Amino acid sequence: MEYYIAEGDSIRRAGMKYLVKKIVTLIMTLFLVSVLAFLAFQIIPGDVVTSILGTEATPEREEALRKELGLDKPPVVRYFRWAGNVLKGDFGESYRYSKNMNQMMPVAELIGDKLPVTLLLAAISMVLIAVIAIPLGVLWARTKNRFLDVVMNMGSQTAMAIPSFFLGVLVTYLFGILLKWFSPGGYVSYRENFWGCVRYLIFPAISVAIPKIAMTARFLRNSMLTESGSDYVRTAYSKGASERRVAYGHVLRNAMMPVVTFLGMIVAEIVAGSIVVEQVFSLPGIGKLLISSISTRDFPVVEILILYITFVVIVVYFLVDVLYRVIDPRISNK
Amino acid sequence: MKKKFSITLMALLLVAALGGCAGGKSSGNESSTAPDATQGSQASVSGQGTEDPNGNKDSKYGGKVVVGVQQDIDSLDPHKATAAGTKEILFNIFEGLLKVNENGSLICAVASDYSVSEDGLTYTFTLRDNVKFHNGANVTAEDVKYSLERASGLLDGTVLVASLATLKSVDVIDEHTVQVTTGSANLELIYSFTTAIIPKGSGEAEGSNPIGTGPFSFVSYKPQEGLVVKKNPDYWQEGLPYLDEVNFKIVSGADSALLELKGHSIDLYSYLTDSQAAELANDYQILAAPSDALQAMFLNNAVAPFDNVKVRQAVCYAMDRDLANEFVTGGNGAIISAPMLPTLKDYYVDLNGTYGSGANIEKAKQLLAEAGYPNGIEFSLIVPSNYEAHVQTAEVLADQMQAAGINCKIELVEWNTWLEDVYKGRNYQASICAITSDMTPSYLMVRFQSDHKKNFINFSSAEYDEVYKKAEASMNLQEKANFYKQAEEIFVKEAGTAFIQDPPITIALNKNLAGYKFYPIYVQDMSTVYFNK
Amino acid sequence: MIKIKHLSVAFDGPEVVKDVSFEIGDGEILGVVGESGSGKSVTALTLMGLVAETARVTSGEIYYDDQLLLEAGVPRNTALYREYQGQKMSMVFQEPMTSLNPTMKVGAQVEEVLILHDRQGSSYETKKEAKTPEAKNGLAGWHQRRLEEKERRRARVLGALRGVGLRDVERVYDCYPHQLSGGMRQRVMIAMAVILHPGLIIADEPTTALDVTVQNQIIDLLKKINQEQKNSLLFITHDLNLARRLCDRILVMQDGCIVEEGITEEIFSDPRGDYTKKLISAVPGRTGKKKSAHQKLKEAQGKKGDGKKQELKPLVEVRDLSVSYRENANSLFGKTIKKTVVQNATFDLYEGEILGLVGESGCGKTTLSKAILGLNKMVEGSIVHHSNSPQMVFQDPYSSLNPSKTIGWLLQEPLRAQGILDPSKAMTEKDRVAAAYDMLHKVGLKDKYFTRRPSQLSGGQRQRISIGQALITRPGLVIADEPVSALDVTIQAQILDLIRSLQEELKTAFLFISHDINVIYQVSDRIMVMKDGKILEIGDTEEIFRNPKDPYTKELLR
Amino acid sequence: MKKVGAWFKKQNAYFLVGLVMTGLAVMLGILSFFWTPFSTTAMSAAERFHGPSLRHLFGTDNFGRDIFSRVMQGIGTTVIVSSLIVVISAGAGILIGAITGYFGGILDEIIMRITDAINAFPSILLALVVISILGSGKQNVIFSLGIVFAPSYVRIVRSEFIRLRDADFVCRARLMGVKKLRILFVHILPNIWSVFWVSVTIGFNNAILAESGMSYLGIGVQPPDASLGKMLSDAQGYLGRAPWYALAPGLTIVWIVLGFSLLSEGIRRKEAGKR
Repeated sequence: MEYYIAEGDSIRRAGMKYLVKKIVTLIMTLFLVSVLAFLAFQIIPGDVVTSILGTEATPEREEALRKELGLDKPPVVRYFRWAGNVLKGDFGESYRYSKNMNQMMPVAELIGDKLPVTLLLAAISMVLIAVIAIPLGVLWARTKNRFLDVVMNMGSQTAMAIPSFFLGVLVTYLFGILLKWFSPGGYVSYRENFWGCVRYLIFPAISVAIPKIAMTARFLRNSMLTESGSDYVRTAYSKGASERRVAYGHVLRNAMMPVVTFLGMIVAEIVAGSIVVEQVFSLPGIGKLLISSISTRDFPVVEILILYITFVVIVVYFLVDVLYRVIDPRISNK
Repeated sequence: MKKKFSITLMALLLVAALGGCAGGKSSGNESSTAPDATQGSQASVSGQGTEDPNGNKDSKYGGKVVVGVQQDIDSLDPHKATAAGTKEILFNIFEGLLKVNENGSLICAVASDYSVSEDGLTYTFTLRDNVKFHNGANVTAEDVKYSLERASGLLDGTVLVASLATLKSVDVIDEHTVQVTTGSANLELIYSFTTAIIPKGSGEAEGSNPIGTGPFSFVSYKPQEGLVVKKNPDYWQEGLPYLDEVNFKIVSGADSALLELKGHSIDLYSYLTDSQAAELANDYQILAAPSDALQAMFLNNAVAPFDNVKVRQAVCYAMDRDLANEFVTGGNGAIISAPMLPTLKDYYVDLNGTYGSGANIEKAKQLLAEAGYPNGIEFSLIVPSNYEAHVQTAEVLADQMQAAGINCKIELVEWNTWLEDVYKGRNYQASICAITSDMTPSYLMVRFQSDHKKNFINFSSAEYDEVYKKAEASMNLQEKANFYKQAEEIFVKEAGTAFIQDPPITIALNKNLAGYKFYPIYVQDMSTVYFNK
Repeated sequence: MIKIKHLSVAFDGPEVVKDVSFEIGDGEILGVVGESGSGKSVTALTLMGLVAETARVTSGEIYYDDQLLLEAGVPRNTALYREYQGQKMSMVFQEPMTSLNPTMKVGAQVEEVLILHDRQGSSYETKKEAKTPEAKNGLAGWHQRRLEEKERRRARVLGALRGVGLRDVERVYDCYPHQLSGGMRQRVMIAMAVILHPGLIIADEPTTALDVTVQNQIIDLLKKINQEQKNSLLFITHDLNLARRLCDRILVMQDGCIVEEGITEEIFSDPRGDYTKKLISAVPGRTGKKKSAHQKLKEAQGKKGDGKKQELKPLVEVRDLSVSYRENANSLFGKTIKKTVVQNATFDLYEGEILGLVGESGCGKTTLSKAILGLNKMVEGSIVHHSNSPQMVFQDPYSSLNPSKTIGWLLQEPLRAQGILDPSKAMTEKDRVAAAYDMLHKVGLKDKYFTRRPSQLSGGQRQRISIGQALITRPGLVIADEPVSALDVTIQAQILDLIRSLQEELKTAFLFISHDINVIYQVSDRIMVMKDGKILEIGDTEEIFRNPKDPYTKELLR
Repeated sequence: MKKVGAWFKKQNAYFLVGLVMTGLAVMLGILSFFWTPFSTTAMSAAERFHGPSLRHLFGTDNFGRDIFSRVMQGIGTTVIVSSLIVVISAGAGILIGAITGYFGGILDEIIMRITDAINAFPSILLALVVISILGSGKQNVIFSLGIVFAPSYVRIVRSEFIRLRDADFVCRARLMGVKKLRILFVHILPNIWSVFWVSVTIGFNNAILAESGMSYLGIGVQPPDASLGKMLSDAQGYLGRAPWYALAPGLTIVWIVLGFSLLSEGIRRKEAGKR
């Protein structure tokens, strides 16, 4: 009677190896992205000096400003000095935003101030998605009547087909102007009135969440249908279990596994900043900061923002991968 | 993206050597609130008798106002700020020795009086005695000396305000008088003394908040969100300001601004397009006034086909300015044909007749044939994508001028690309945008000299250069005006560029706000605005 | 016990079960034998109430003792069935790998049966316990009672697990299914089925997916349970030998009807239905066939002159071949340790011979075959080939043919590839098509299959094409890795005949790999027995079967 | 005709509805190159901001231009731009995905890192870079979005090739001595069409949404060409007075994207039926 149970510590050690490999790939990608962004800024026409001086640019003034911002050094030197600073933890200062009379706004503080807005938006959107999409998906998987199935299908396809900026405009128009549930543009900073801010963020969160809810519901439904075709469901029925118990006790458990990965990817997408929604609702999040910094050629801010977005996307994917291994006993440590 | 170019601060009236300044307050006429204010006239809302400030609190005092602003502040340092959008706001916090009023004329501010020496080389200012900084300290001659030396570059060698570069020295005569000597006499230098006066050493102190003498004092600034200022209780002009707090809120773009206006979260917003103004007609007061900028289809005189004067003239003839005015600015714009503002009456000569404001297709075709282009011309028309008005004008004119065989392919570019390629690089055929001006004739005309570094249309006419030099040098008002007019005629004859209109600024104002004054140059003066309950 | 009268079931269209009637007595083991598609599983599933909604019971009734469970035309009484399922009757399925919920602990899944039926409290055990003194009432009491109940249930599950022969049951209780071997999982399924002592257990091909040795243990377990609990067993299988060892009575089903019914011995001694005869003969038993294989070898020797084996030239000479693969060691930066799968195998493979290789799954036979073909990198020892490019036939007919191509294209591809490799053998388009048609006929398929796609063919037909594709370039050696184990018995027999006839005609040498000793016996001239990477025995088929030297071979031949 | 009728009856509902919706849109788009009810650029001051009427199906915009004609042209531009985007990104996806998937090793590692980098890179910045190299206009939108979407195809194709590279029939192809390239593109590639087709339709929809997003932010198709995204961003300014100006392009985008997803769902169900 052969008999094998994977020992505990081998899982941990293999896990460590996997972890190190992932960290190395993260560092390499971050490096690659930072070089890519730096090159992009060399190629794009116009730099921060022309952007600041506008039509007032006189050669002497340009020269003075260029030296002041340290832009007169060759690009390679600038890149490595910048990278050195970042590694030392100094993210540098924005070229455009001033903190007070004579100090420019440090990038870390600027992003630190904007980040909670995007994170809050992401959090509310994820709550909306989880709360609405999962029950919807289960209902859709278990429903027997054809009509509801077709309605759900068409509804989800339509929800996914609406461009996010159009959805933003519709939500603002419908809830803001017609129903007056919120005053468009009335963003209240989370520092002063947290709940007021949350109440306002619900509406941009709706326009972020609607297409994602449709996707998650469809994904969960398909996952449940495939799972309910498997053998262990038949075994459960053979034990005299009711349809409800099989659906929630057995099928949902297994169907949720791939859904968790899917939700992970959605988190990465939202936290990376839903640029267009922030534009329509004029939310001072990192998405909007990225767009304005690109157009004002505010290089330090853009670089750190891109690094942040890349970091978040990769870390979230990694966490999802690890989570998948932890919660799904089927996968022994490959 | 910034709407208009930045400008230096200059006044309209060339005051004779010994001019004094007008009294503290001046009254203006009541403005009309109809949406299509008559173009050209100075429209401003203001004027009421002096009111005992701490007398009855009921009528005008108190209240918070949110002003929608399109572009973020580029610097909180008054001497370093370049964007017009920033100066527009800092006007409420800082004041110079002199100050501009809504008619563009100079009035005294931190200085109570000033005099200019015979040779125009020394200026003497006497300080007003009850002027205080926001931190409560009295303004002293030392502060003035420090501010002027910092701005002119005498302090540490870097010139911050270009027009003050010619200053030689700033000396404290006594407690209340400061004397400034300049290297070369220039009638227009007086207007550079509107540069902000800041407490001694505050420019260099680490992390110091902006301190000035203006009607409002700095409270806070959050990038991308807005700048908040509050009432300066001991402002030297009695009775002002009325409002307790003003929040200059940064709005991400024209489209979302409209949504916010409809949601009533903004009280005052300018740069409205004509159609947006029409949208808001019943919720807001809509006021309009000329923006004192010259919108034109700039033609690169150094590049085919516009190196041929006949082709340039053909474009001027073919262009239907009225159509553009009607479609884009709802008829509120002032049609122009020469590089001069109608509001500068002394220097303006109406040359609209030369090419007419409608479309003269036959003349244009004939000129094109003569110029060797019998079946018309094809060129690329570059337009900065962030100026909705210019994009719409381009679409209107592109469609309309096809009749004359003038086909232009519109190319929208990002703002910085426009600055790099068109303004600095000069590699373009034609471009629609606007050059702003201030109240001095020289600002607009100086750039069209052949060798001038801002001559991005490569206009070169020896005759024009010669006449302009004479105009600049002349010290006699009448003579200077005639020379300017001659220069305008030469430019229009040479059809250096096809001017279109002086587009209006249209603003939406909360229904129960009053007292807003239009200024000829970029100023959002909130000190005179009040709530009539 | 169970009475089924004139039962017929249809899946939207033709009837799959046609007018089936039979009874199962108390404590009786009834075997139902038939090939896949004969309706035996559908009958069992209908009895158990698990058949899919799309199925319609067109006629007949099912009685349990004398309680009417199911009647044609009347929708299934789910409440009643739930009462019976798990408690009065239970089922064990074919695929132990997937029949347990992968994300639930094994103990909990068995316990679920108790939880489901305890609430009704109708089962014999819980009534006895209910009489114990009343515990404290109130919330604490309630909680206390729940804990006690849980403990009691856990004990009963552990008892059931021990009952099915599992050791170290505490640990198994907390394991997840994927941590247990196939055999252990089947035992858990059986524990689940018998914990409430149901009157009837239905076992649908419980041992098909298991190895031979484990198969025997499960069969013994089922017999023990039947004797101890005196419940009746409905044993469904396609393997007549198994049915013979276990069942009292046997039903033979074909195409949805019962073609024969009777006591086990009668069926085997004088089968009445001709289909039953065919079934019995298709089973590779030890009798009969033996001589012909021996005979063939003799002939080969005879032709070769002085009758000694040595004159036959060896096609492949393998000298102490060890194959291993690099498994990254568990230590973080430690060197990857080498796991050897095949240890110093030495054998020859002669021209025109079929060498059988038998061993359980995981003994390294597939790795050996791939090593011979050069598909493995980590190889020590020597392999000498004397024939040109050897080919391979795979086990799974579905993945061995490129699903996106037509059969004609598949048969021509080897010729195209050969033409490119060796221009001398290049053939024109017309010749290739002709060769393809010729091979199509050789493997016994009509012309109409030429333009069809693999998805339109049955498993057996696909395996024929796979064999044709391997032989079309006339390779000296073909390695067949379990070519028939995925097919039904009758089709298995046809494929084996095909291989033998093609082998004789084309004189290709075969290395025939299988875990089924009977299949190996039927087809190979010589046999190699392999276990845990070592070759235990090599010899003529006849010799191995008459006196196996190695104890492991004896166990295989039981 | 009878044969076609029979073919129609056999199809499932999704396929039919999807076919009708996309067919109508694509036909309108193609027609716009030859004829539109009104000239797409002719302005008429008299007819500014007219509501939807028989004369102007979708009403007129702020220049008095007929919105229906501009939407037709918009469909044409958007469909062509999006199809070219898909062709570029799918083509790159197949080439890179196949090679990295089948051969693996360091090459695979490097290319995967590059695709990760491109994937995390904000598409707006990438578009700006391409604009400055190529100049503005349609071709830059096509090229930059082509690059932006390539990583998702690479990932799908790569995982399929990894799945199939050790399949039995591939093993056999190697044994036969078939050349590497032939194995890649003749043996393995035809088997990934079903998965690939699904990602192409999703890719097409993403391309449409991204193109309109780009025009919305002002870097994309140049006026007077009408792209649905540009029309939508212009229309936002007139929501109060002329809501139809915003609804027309917005709903058209939804119509096309919905049509395509239904079509792909129909094909997927047909495909599932056959296997």
